[in-house]
Formats: sequence, structure tokens, C-alpha cells
Amino acid sequence: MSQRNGTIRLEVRNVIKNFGGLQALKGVTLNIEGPQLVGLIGPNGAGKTTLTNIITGLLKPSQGQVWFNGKRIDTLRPYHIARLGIGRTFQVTRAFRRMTVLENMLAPGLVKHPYMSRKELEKRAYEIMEFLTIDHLRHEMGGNLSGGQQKLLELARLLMLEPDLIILDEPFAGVHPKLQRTIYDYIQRVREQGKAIILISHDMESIFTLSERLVVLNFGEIIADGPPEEVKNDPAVIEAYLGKEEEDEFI
Amino acid sequence: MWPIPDILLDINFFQITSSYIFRLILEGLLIGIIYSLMALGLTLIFSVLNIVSFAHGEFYMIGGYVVYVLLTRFKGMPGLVGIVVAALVTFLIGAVFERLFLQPMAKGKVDRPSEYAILVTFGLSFFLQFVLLGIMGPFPKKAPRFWSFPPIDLGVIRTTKATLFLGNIPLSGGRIFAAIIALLALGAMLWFMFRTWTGWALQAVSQDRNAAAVVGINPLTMNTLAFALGAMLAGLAGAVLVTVFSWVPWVGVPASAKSFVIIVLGGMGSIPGSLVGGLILGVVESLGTGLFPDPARAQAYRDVFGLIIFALVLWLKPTGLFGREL
Amino acid sequence: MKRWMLIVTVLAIASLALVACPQPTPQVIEKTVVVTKEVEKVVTKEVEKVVTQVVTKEVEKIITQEIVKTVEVTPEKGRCAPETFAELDKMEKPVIKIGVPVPLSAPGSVTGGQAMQIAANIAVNHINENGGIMGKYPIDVVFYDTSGLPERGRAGAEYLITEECVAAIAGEYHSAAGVQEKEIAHKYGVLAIFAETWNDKITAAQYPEVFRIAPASSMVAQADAKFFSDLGVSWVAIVAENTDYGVPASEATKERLADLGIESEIYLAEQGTQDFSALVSRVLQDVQQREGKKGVLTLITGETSYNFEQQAVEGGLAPAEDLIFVANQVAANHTEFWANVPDGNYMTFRRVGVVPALTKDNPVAQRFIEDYKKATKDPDRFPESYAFEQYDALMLVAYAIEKAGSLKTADLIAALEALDSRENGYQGAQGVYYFKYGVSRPVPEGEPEWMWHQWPDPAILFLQYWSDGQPVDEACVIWPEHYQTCGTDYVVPGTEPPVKP
Amino acid sequence: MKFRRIYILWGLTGIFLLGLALYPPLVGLQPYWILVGMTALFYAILASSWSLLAGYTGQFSFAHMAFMGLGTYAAGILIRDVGLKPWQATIGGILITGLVGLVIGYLCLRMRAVYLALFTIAFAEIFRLVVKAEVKFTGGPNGLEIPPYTIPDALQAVFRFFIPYWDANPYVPAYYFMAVLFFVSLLFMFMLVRSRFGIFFRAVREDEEAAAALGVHVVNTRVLAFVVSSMIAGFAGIVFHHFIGLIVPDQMQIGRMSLIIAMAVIGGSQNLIGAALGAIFIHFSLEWLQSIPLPVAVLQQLLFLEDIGFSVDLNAGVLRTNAWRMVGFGLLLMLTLRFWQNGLISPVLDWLARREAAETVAQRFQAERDMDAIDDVQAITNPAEAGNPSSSSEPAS
Repeated sequence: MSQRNGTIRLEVRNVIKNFGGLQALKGVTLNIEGPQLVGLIGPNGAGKTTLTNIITGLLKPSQGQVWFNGKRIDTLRPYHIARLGIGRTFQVTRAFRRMTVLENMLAPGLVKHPYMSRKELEKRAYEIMEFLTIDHLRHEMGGNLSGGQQKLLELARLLMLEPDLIILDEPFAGVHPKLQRTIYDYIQRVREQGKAIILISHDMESIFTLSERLVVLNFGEIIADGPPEEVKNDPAVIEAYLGKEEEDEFI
Repeated sequence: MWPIPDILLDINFFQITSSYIFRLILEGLLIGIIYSLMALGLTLIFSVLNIVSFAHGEFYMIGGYVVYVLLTRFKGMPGLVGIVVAALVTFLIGAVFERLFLQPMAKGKVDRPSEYAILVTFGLSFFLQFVLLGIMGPFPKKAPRFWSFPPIDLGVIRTTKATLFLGNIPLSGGRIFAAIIALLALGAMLWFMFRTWTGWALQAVSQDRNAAAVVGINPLTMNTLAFALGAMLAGLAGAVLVTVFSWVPWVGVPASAKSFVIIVLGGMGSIPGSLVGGLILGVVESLGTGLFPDPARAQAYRDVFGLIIFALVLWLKPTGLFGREL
Repeated sequence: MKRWMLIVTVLAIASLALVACPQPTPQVIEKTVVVTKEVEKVVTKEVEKVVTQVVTKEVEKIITQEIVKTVEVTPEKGRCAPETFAELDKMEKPVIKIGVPVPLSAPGSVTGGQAMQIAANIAVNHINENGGIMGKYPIDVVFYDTSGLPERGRAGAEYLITEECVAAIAGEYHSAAGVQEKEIAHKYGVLAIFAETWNDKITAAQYPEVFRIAPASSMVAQADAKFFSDLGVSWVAIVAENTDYGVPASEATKERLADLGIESEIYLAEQGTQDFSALVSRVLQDVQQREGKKGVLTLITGETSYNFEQQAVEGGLAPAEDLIFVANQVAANHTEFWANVPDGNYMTFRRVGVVPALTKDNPVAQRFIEDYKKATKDPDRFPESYAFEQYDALMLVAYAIEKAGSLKTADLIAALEALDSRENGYQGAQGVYYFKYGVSRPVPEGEPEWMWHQWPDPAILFLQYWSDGQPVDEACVIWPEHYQTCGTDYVVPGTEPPVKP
Repeated sequence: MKFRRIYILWGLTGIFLLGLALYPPLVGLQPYWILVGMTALFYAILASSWSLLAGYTGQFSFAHMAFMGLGTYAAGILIRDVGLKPWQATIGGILITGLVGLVIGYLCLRMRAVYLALFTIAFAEIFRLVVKAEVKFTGGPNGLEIPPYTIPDALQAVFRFFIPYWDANPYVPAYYFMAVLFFVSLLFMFMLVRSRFGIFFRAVREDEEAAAALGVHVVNTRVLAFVVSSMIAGFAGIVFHHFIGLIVPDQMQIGRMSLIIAMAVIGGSQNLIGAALGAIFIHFSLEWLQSIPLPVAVLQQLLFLEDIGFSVDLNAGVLRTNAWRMVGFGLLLMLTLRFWQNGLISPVLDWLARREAAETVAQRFQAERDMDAIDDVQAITNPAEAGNPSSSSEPAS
């Protein structure tokens, strides 16, 4: 794994997104600079996934801009943004179901290194798979994997792309606890490589322990932004989010 | 305000109504009603099952054959009985096919349901065409007419056996009959969809399967019902048109192509869309054929006019006129 | 991965195309092949083969011309039919096989193919009932489904000749397939009698093996034009189907109408069109803009023509006093016609081939018609012209074998060419068959090329109904004049003919 | 050395290629069967290139036959009106097909499977109807003549030397030409799907958004597949019709297209070779099933079948199946779709080609059990961190 030199800089500038009459994002501004782990939380419907989709180009913002490393990316297509170095996972896993795990891994690998020899790439893929404990499944079809294994596969696939900024959408949801440990390790390792991470999770415990900075989104607005301890005690956050935590758990 | 152009003041309404263009439009509307009936079936299937049935034309074909067989085997049978039987037969075939081949899809027993749906309905169309070719033979069949106008002569309206003259405009009797039946069926269908519990249930399933299931509607039953009803509507269209056109096993191919045009034009899954789309297609085809500059190719391009609209709509506005957001 | 492998493949494909065919080809598709040695060899061979009394200079010229036109020069090996009766006797089952290529599946006209199949089976029964040819060699027909596609026609002829070892080919409905079949028949030197292929090219190629008992399309076009001209029509709407039959036929008719000073307009329709209403409106619009007598000519075959005729009547185009509406010959199917075309009185139609009235004195035809009605289980179904032609084509083959007393193609050709005039002709179900021109009597200058091995007398008649529900036997033949059965030409709508047949 | 199933596959491939090469003498150089073989190869190329499009990228195009016809018509018109030589026209025709494929591919980009199917049906029908209507330009329903390739004498001599039955009849060269084209195009497509594009094709088929999020250029990938498969179809059409001599618009009917689709699906549309073998198998069986030889005694019992469209030929001792052979074929298509979605041939190939056969679902369960065992150990050493083993097999929602 190559260590990243230079800066990582994501700027979300006053992004507004309307779906018909509904305003999902009401002017979100967010700056992420350098390697850091940003936790993004908020109750259901707060606009977390919408924001993610806008950053990765799956949705176009109604207003506002997104810049990454000095380049405006909200006008670009998703594949282009991915090639610039923003990788993501999906809330519901989206492994390529009729491709083997290895082929799943090779797809982003071949994007990043189109002319690298297949052997070399496979070696890299094995390394990552081994780390994520799915190497024994390498010739299994993606669709045959269990839910947790698919999550791991998604994370592994992401590493093959070698992105600078990783957006993890609910990596812990519905995952067997022992796999959660693997994912913790993964996050730690990615951080050590000097990548920025945006972590979206409902798992309060892990997000408070992992993140250096916490952003709270509610009804399409950022209501708090800062170190976890500070945010934890922010009355607005408690009001909007933590106070209703039990209901959320229910859903 | 703009001054009214002279040309508008000169309009002679009698001239318009007996004009070529007006005649073309009237003919287009007449056939468009029957197109609508077919498209309504396809729309129903699409909105509930979320698939496009590529075998729609074959139900149309079977409906026609049923009427043909009944009317030729049992001489003197009222035509309406034949139409009802045709509707029942196509309903049953549709229901059986849905149970056997589409239900596994709804139950999640099939990988890649969207691909499966395309191929399996396409396969059904292939299969039914050749079964009917085997049974009925390739000779075109034409059902005996069971409808003649009584002789009327009221000046403006007069009739011969097969034609109703509206002023100078002759209108085909077979088509008027078909259009009346189609209108009745459309009315019944709309009443069913908007005024009965089952109709509401179908709409509920088409809007949200899970929510519908929660309130006690069995989506699988509704799937079967929708597919069978859709097939029945196509069968009905075939049953009324078999006396107007001649029937061969592949008669459904252009008919289903027209239904595709209509549902895409009107917006996939939209009931008003399929009605309006049918009328638009009828008029466009009629006007296109009537006004295409080179007479030698006018009729040859008839199906092309609809298909070009189709391609343009698919490309520029895939949601069609009344379609919901995809 | 290995990009070079992709590049190599692309290069391989490109070089394959380059290497395989770098020779310049003649730009003109008309075959102006320079006479080579091989060709000369064939010239002599042909001359030997053909039994001619006097080999004049003219004959030689024609033969040379014919050779120049062909591409395949030597009859290929591969034909496996027995050449002599002695060979036949040695076989386990001495049966003479005859190939019948017909369309039995779409996109071909299955209607035509199946009717021809029925007719062919009747012919087999008739030939075999007394033991077969020369009393001891029964014939057997081998059908091949050509789908009306050229490639299937080619494959079919190959199959019949090389696999089924047929002694001759008789049949085919579609010109597209027939044009290919004639090439194969010529290649192997197998007699081919074409039953319902109207394309001029079939006989215009002037292959010695190829005969035709259907009219050439030019003959029909000529008759149509003459008909309108004789009735004083000034403008004709030609409604043709968009097929290998309709397009050339409509163009030929337009040309011939123009020769006779009649204006015309062609309207093409996809075969299988169901809805003609807009086209009918259009024709009506055009008709109303013209003065004088007008005509509508339907060059649409099968049930599609019923659709057009029904819709034309419903659309107010016919019947009209100053408009002569010529329906397709399926209108001769009278019960169906009246079921499908209400108010269809005063419709005229062209019938290629005989009408019931003309078969009354012909025992061959009577017998065939009776059997055909039995076979189709339809007592009202008068055989279509292609059924007649298929039957006669097989009977002609049987006649040729019997007459020649040989199975050699050259002998069969000679036997058929011996039918040189109506007096010497062969009495078939449709009429007396004879061939004016052929190897022994080349087509003279001024006569069209397609008269080669072409039966010159197919009946092209125009009939007219005049009252509702009328049977076809009672319809008047109104043209040509010497066939008239009611003593009148066009029956004006609203009147009855002076003499009923 | 350990015996692996892939050796069987290689053996079968060898036998198949040998059979392909020796086919003319094997069928006794009968022109009819050589023609059938050549047509089967033509359909095989079409079916496998369609499976490249539908099976690998999930783009259900019904316009494949139209592209075949487009290339052939383009080549024919280039020869007739521009005066190109056949080989030049071949290349020209392929390029034109590619160009149109590019345009159509881009137009169809945003369409989901069903819309694409509808759009391509519309395109195919428009193209066919226009070709049929524009009689002056395309020859209309009579078709367009495509002059044959001429092979230079020198090359002829070489072939004659190496292939003893080269001159046996005019279809032998055509057959070999088609066989080489079949082999080359299959190899080309095979290499394409083994290259990175193959992985991108399938990634796009499985999940467009996820593929895009991983940096796969969805547009280019889809269009590439569309263009390549159209060009191969065009190439096959041009070469085939150069030997047949004529193309008619009816070749491009949706009915012919459904035949190609049925061939690919029955063979296995997610496997190029499966689709190709399916096409060959079905084309031959359709020829064979035209008439089934049966004893006369049996045939006499079957006379009732004549009422539903069979014909019983007592003289020849065969049962002619007419339309019913297609019915059986349609039924096979539907059953294949319902019960063997991967087709009938490609699962066998997959089974033979499986690289490390031991790694299957069974092994996955074994692996999970191993993991649980590790868990158990950890549960003993560190009870707080270990999860509940009973939930391990439950998939996440």
C-alpha cells in the first residue's frame, strides 16, 4: 500500500438538494482537510446518504458545489470522481453477485492499474483479502457470500481502488460482531495509510471511539461539528438526535 | 391582443368536416380506441408486476382465434358470446402462465428478475405463435361478420351493410362495432380499477407492494389477477378485431409493437397515458400515411411513424406523457 | 491484460480480409465473362448434348451467348439421381424421386406452400395409380421448406439434388428462392420446372434445364395495362404489396401503362398490413382529383388483399361508376370473398389461370379439382392457380420422363422442347403446355429473353361480380374479349349484364 | 500430476476444432450439409456476439440481426454504388456498423433493460421497414445482390495443396472461410472478456452504480460492448452473404432475432462458447427434425397428427414436423429459462473449467465453521469480545 503524500481536501460548499417539493439538504457546508476520520451521524432522513451520493456524483446537487483537491467534482460523473480518489461503500451491500470475489476485486484494481500484470494485481488482491479474512472465498461467486462477507468484500474492493478519501456508509450495520472487529482493524489500517474517512454509522459506541471529528446532520442541516466529546454534549444534538436514540434503535 | 388572422375567419366548418385531414383524424381516433384497449392491458401488467409482457400480442392473437373457431364451428352463435369466451380463455392462459413462470420471480426464486421477465415473456410469445401455427395452420382466417348496419338514410347519416356515411365520410362498420366494444371494456375496466375493492387492491400493490401486503392484500394473487386481466384485455381487442382484419399466428407482432409504443408514449404504468397514447398513435399513423409526400411509400412507412415517436420518447423523455418518476 | 493479443487478433482479422480477396472484381454484376478454354469445352459439350437437327450458325451464336452469361461452367459432380432405368432397376425400391421446394414456414407464403403440397400429393397419386411412370416406376416427391428465403432455396436445391437424388425439381412459389434454385439446378444439370415464380429472371437466364409454366411478371403486367387501356381508363392507382412480387410487378405495370398513355401512381403496403384505412382515404383523395375513368389495381396477394378490398369498400372507394376496381385473384374464392367484402359487388378481379367455366371440357382439370376439394376438405375451394401449376409441373415431369424413356436431363429437355406448339402440346389441368423457344429454337431478336422455355399461354382473365353473394362460376369474364362469357366488358355498377353465363 | 477437469475441457475443445476442420469430409462433402454447417457457424457467431452483449453487459438488444443486416447492406451498397472491391467493402461495412452501433449505444445509455429492449426492437423494425420501403436504394424486398469474393489463383493453389477437397464443391471454401471467422471472432471475444474490459462488462451488468463508484467508466464500457458485438454481427453477416449472394430484409425480422436469442439462451447466454455451441446444436437439430424417419407401422398410427399440422409421409417413411418442431423448441426455451437460467451447455463448461473445484459453497461453510471455532477459543479467553456463535449463519439484512 502506498502511503499518500500531500494533502486531501474535500470542500462541500453550501449544497442544496431538492427532491420535488422536499428539501433533503438545506445548504450543507463541510470541509475535510488532511487525513482524519470524520463521523457523520444524524437521525433517519437527515440527509446523510443524500450527501454521500452528492459527493460521489450519483446525485447532482440542486445548488452549491463540491470541490476535491482543488477540482470541482459535482459536475463530474461518478466514475471520474472515483478515479480522482473518492471511494465509497453502500449502505446495502452491492457486491457484484455473479462474479467471483477475485473478479470483484480486480474490477477496481484494473481501473487503477490498467496495464499492471494480472499476477501482480492478484497478489495485491490476495493481500487485502487475507487481511479482511475472505481470501479463502476468492473463487466464490459474490452472491453466494453471507451479508457480512459481502460487506468485507466491498471494503476490500475499495482498497484496490486506492482512494484518498473513503466514505463508509454503515459498515457495521447487520454485521456479525466478530466481523465488526475485522472492520475496526480495517479502519485503523486505512487511517495509518494516511487516508481521510467519512464514517456514517448508527453504532454510537464505535463512532464515538473511532472518529476524531463528528458532524451531526439533522433535517438537511449541519447542527454540530467538532470533536466527539464536544458534540456529545451539544444540547442541540441531544435534543435532535441522542434524545431519540431509543426509537431509532427500534427502527 | 393579436389580430385574428383572416384565414381563421374563412373557416368553413362543413368543408373541414368533410376534408381529407378531418377524415384521417377520425379514422385514426377510431382505431386508436382499440389500440388503447390493448395498451391498457400492458399498462396494468407493468404497473403491478413491473414487467413488460413481450407476449401481449399473442394474447391478442389467441383472442381472435377463439372467436373465429367459435363462430365457424357453431353457426349462428351470437358474436358477443364469442367475445366473452375469448376474454375468459385469454384470462385463464394469462393466469396459468403467471402462476407457472412469473410467480417464481415474485417469490425471489429467480436471479436477475428483470432479464428473466424479458426473456420468459419473449419465449412465451415464440411458443404461442408456433403452437397456434401448428393447430390453426398458417392460412389466414377471417371470422364471419356478425354485425351489419340496418339500412338507414337520414341524409347526413346513411348506411350500407358495412359502412356508415357521416356526411361524406364513410366509417367502417366493423371498426365502429369494435370501438364500441372497446369503449365498453375500457369503461368497465376503469370502473373496476377505481370503484371496487379489488381494483383498489391492484392499485395499492402497484404503488407499494410491501405496504399493500401489510394491510392484508396478497401481492401474489394481485400479480396473477393483473397479468390475467392484462392478457384478457389484449384478447378482447383481438376478439373484436378478428372480423375486421385477417388472422394469422403472427398477427400479434405488430399489435404488440403498437402497445409498446403506446405505453411508452403515455408513460409506463399510467392508465390515462395508455388511453391518450392509443388515440395519439392512431391519429399519427393515419395522418402520417395520409400526408407522407411519396404515395408509393406512405403505407410502407405506416408502422415507422409510430416507431419513430417511440424511439424519440424513449430517448428524450422516458417517462412519457403521464409517467411517474423512474 | 495482454493487449498485444488483442492487437494481433485485430490484425489477423484485417489481414484475413486483405489476403483472401485482393483480386479486383468486375464492377458490373452482369456477367460478362471472357470466354476461356473451359468455356469452349462446354460449348462443344452442350452442342453434343442437345439433339438438334441442324446446327446452324445462329444456334451456335446463341449457345455462345448463353455460355457467356453463366458463371458456373461445368455441371458439377454431386448429382446422384440414376441416369438410366437400368440403374433404377438395380435399386432396392425403383422410385423416381422429384424434388418439390415450397415455402412452408414464415417469412415465406405458407398458404401457397401448403396448397402446392396438397396439389403435389394429388399429382403423385394420379401418376402412381397405374404403377407409375411406364407402368412400373412410381414417383415420390420430396418436399423442402424454403421459407421463401434465397439461402434456403439454395440449400434446398442442393439438398434435393445431392442428398435426395431427385431426378428433377418441380415447384417453388417465391421468386427470391426460385432465382437461387435455378442456379443450382443448372449447376448440376437437373431439370427444373418452376410453378409459381413470376420473376422474369428465372427464364431470362436461358438455362437449358429451366422451364416455367407460370406467367412471367412482364406478361401479367402487360395484360393489366391492356385491360385498363381497352376500358378507356385514364389514371390508375396501383396498390401493391411490398414484396418480391409486388414491387417489380407494380413497376412493370406502371411502365406498360405509360406505354399505353395511361398515368398511374404506385402505393406500396407492407405484406400483412391489417389497417389500410388511411391508404384508402389517400387513394380516394387522389381519385377524386382526377377526371374521367379511373382504375385501382390490387397487387396484394392472399388474405391481405381481402383486408384491402374490404376496407376499400368500407372506405367508400368502391363500387363507383367511374372507377374500375381490380381485386386480387383470391376474390375468386367466392364464399370467403362475400364474407369478407360486404357490398363487394361490381368488383373485378384478375385471375391468372383458369376459371371453373374454362375447365368444364377438360377432364384432367375436372379430376384434379375434385381431388383437390377432397384433400382440402372444402367443397367450395376451387384450386388456386399455384395449385394447378404445381400439379401440372409434376405431371409435365412425369410426361417428359415417359416420353423420353430416359432419366437423362438432356433427353428430358428434348422431350419437353418437342412440345413446340399448341397443337403438339401436352394437355395439363390448366391448359395445353408448349414451349416456343429453347435450346433447339433460340429466342429471336425482338422477343423478350424470358420467353425461353416459357409457356406462352397462361390464361390471364378479368372477371366481374355484379350482385351480392354471387358464386364465382356465375361471374362474367369481361376481358380479354374472346373469352367474354357475358358478351359485355365492364358491367357498370347498378346494372346487370345483358347475358348471364 | 493431479488430474483436473479442465483437461477434459481442453480435450473436448481439441476434438471440436478438429471436427470443425474435418467437417466437410466427415459429411461426405455433401454440399447441402456443408451449407448447413456454414449457416450453423454463422448463427453461432451471431449468438455468441449477442451473448457478449446480453450475457456479459446485461444489455438486451433485439437489434442484433438488424446490425448484421446493416453491415451487409452497407457493404453491398458500397460495392454497387461506390465501386469498392468486396474486401474493401467488407471493411467499410464493418466500420459503418461500428459507427451506427456507437450512435445507438450512446442513445441507449441511460436505458434500463426493458427500455433498451423496447428501443432496440423499435430500431430494428424501423431499419427493416425502411430497407423494405426504399426499393431504389436497397433493392427493397427483393433483396440486394452481394457479389462473391474472388480468391486469387496463387492463394487458391496454396489452399488446394493443403486441403485436398478444397475444390470438391463451391461451399467448401465458403465453409472454411466461415469456420476461420467463427474461430477468430470467438477467440477475439474470448480474449476481450478475459481482459479488463470483460471484468468491467460484468461489473456494469451486475451493478452500474457500484461499478461507477469503483471508477469503472460505465458509458464507455457499455458502448464498447455494443459496438464490438455489432461489428462482429456485421462482419459475420457480410462474409456469410458474400457467399450466399443475396440479402433480403426478411432476414432481419424479429422472428429471426428470437431464434438467435433462443439459441443463446438455451446454450447459456452468459458464456460465449455455450451460446455458440447452443446455436450449432439447435441449427442442426432444426434441420434434422424437419422429417423424422419412423417405421411405416408407427406412422400409420400417427395419421391423426395430420389434423394438427404434422404431415405423415408414408412413402418416404418419415414424419414431417413442420411448425411443431419450433413448438418443442419454444417449450425448451421456456423451461430452460425457468429451471436452468445459465442454459444447458454453459453449466457443463463451467463445471469443467472450474479452476479450484474444491472452493465451493461447501467450503465456505467449512470456513465459517472454522471461524466459529476460533471464536469459541476466543470466547473462552476473552468472553466479552466474542460474538454469539448461533447468529453467525444469519445473513445481514
